[in-house]
Amino acid sequence: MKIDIKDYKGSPIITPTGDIDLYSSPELRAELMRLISKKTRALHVDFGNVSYIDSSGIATFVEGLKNMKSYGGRLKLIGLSEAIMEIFRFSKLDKVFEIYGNIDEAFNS
Amino acid sequence: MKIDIKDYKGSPIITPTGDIDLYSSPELRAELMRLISKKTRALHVDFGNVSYIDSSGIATFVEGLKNMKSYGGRLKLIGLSEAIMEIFRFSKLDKVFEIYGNIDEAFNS
Amino acid sequence: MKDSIAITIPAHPRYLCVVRDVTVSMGKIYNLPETDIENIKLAVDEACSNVIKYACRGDTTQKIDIKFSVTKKGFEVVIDDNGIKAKPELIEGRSLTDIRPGGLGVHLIKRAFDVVSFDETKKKGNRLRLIRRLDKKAGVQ
Amino acid sequence: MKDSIAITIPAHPRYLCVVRDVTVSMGKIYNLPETDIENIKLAVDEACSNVIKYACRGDTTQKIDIKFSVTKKGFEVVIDDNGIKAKPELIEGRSLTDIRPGGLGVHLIKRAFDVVSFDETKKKGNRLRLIRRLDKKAGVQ
Ligand SMILES: Nc1ncnc2c1ncn2[C@@H]1O[C@H](COP(=O)(O)OP(=O)(O)O)[C@@H](O)[C@H]1O
Ligand SMILES: Nc1ncnc2c1ncn2[C@@H]1O[C@H](COP(=O)(O)OP(=O)(O)O)[C@@H](O)[C@H]1O
Repeated sequence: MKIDIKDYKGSPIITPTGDIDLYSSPELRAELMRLISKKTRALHVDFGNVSYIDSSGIATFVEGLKNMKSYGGRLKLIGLSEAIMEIFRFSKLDKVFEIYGNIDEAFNS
Repeated sequence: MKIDIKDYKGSPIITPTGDIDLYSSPELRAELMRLISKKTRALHVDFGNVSYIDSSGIATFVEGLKNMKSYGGRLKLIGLSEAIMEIFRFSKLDKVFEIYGNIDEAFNS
Repeated sequence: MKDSIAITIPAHPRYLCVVRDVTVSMGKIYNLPETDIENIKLAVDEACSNVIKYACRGDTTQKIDIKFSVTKKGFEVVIDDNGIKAKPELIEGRSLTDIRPGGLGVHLIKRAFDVVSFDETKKKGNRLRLIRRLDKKAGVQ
Repeated sequence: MKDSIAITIPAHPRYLCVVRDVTVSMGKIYNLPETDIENIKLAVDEACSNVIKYACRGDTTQKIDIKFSVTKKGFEVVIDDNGIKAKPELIEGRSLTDIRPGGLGVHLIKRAFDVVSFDETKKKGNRLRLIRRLDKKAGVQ
């Protein structure tokens, strides 16, 4: 997994590329927590290049969401493939996360 | 591997899809030999969907070429990826086979 | 050994991708439907992740043996370790309505496999047996 | 077992794709350049194909053990079988200018690996050791 972080209209977009698993999720967690510790108001995660996610990756996002909610921040997930969406649905997390089809939808929400 | 055979302007085009290896090359060989036994004048093999070829696949085409040459037939290979072209080059077979970029080039030759 | 393959990896998360690749390869060889393969891949990853986390506790000098086979029973994956013995009665996923990190792996394993059972007769370490029943369509042609 | 993985397959061509996938996974884990990975994948496939053809002679109840490791020497693949002993002095690719089917595999193996040697001390069957030297860029980060 590689992680790219860009600024888009003043908010960070995190773009992980590759597989998010027990090996790579600690690195993703570190990046998320670094941004969250700065009380980032809105954080976008672009799933467009994520080919796979396991429960350690999901746990990372659940933890990030909980932390952001504590100060009123918003974590937005963008462009989940059908296979990944299916895991969120199965885990009943599709109702818990803000999930958008593309970046503009996420920004305008 | 799957093998598709279509007729194009009166000549057969064989389109294998997937990996050509010791497991799949016997099936490819059977199809080639079936067409060659009918003394097919020109046989086209479209490599566009071939992701991998090993020496058993190469041997299959060398055998096909030898058989076709015996009656003046032509075996034309089309659309080889750079990785596959590289194996033909290494094997000094790029000079032995008729290799074309696309189907029209092959037909007009 | 007929129709079965075995792989041994260090108990290190770095090698989980190899296990996933082998799982997918085996699923394809046995013509499982694509969504089943995806679910099984995730489940095997989750089971091996748990071995790394709970049985081996981060000791990456330990190893994990994974055996894949196709029998009349179905697509079977057996995962062996020499780590700390699990207490199967304590292994439980969280309630899916209780939103917190963790506790999903067990659910994902049970979604993919019809049988999920620890071999209680194994003396040292753990042997987890996972079986997915196959319908007639699957299997080597 | 550190930084090494092992896989056992039946001596059947159907499982060569699994060996290729594992080879690629290991190459990626150890950051080999992409063309090196492609060449190594092909070479390991060729070596296992030869075991199936010449050592096991189509007896698919036999098995092949393949061990991948990364040491100071480089990226090493060791292939073990219990089949008919090879006579290394008789293993020779055809001249590349002599166009005929066959005889390419040995060339493709030697192209990818710096060391290609049979372990003559093995009593039954064969052990082929393949080593590709790595430059400093590769290896686990
Ligand atoms: N192989 C195992 N050995 C011991 N305990 C385990 C094992 N697998 C799971 N568990 C226990 O079951 C719980 C639920 O596992 P799981 O659903 O995978 O979630 P997580 O690992 O994220 O907590 C774990 O927290 C752990 O206590
Ligand atoms: N593992 C092996 N055991 C015995 N003989 C072998 C083995 N590998 C290769 N050979 C011999 O070396 C020759 C060249 O092998 P190779 O270049 O792979 O071409 P091919 O298998 O297409 O003939 C083979 O024809 C065979 O006689």
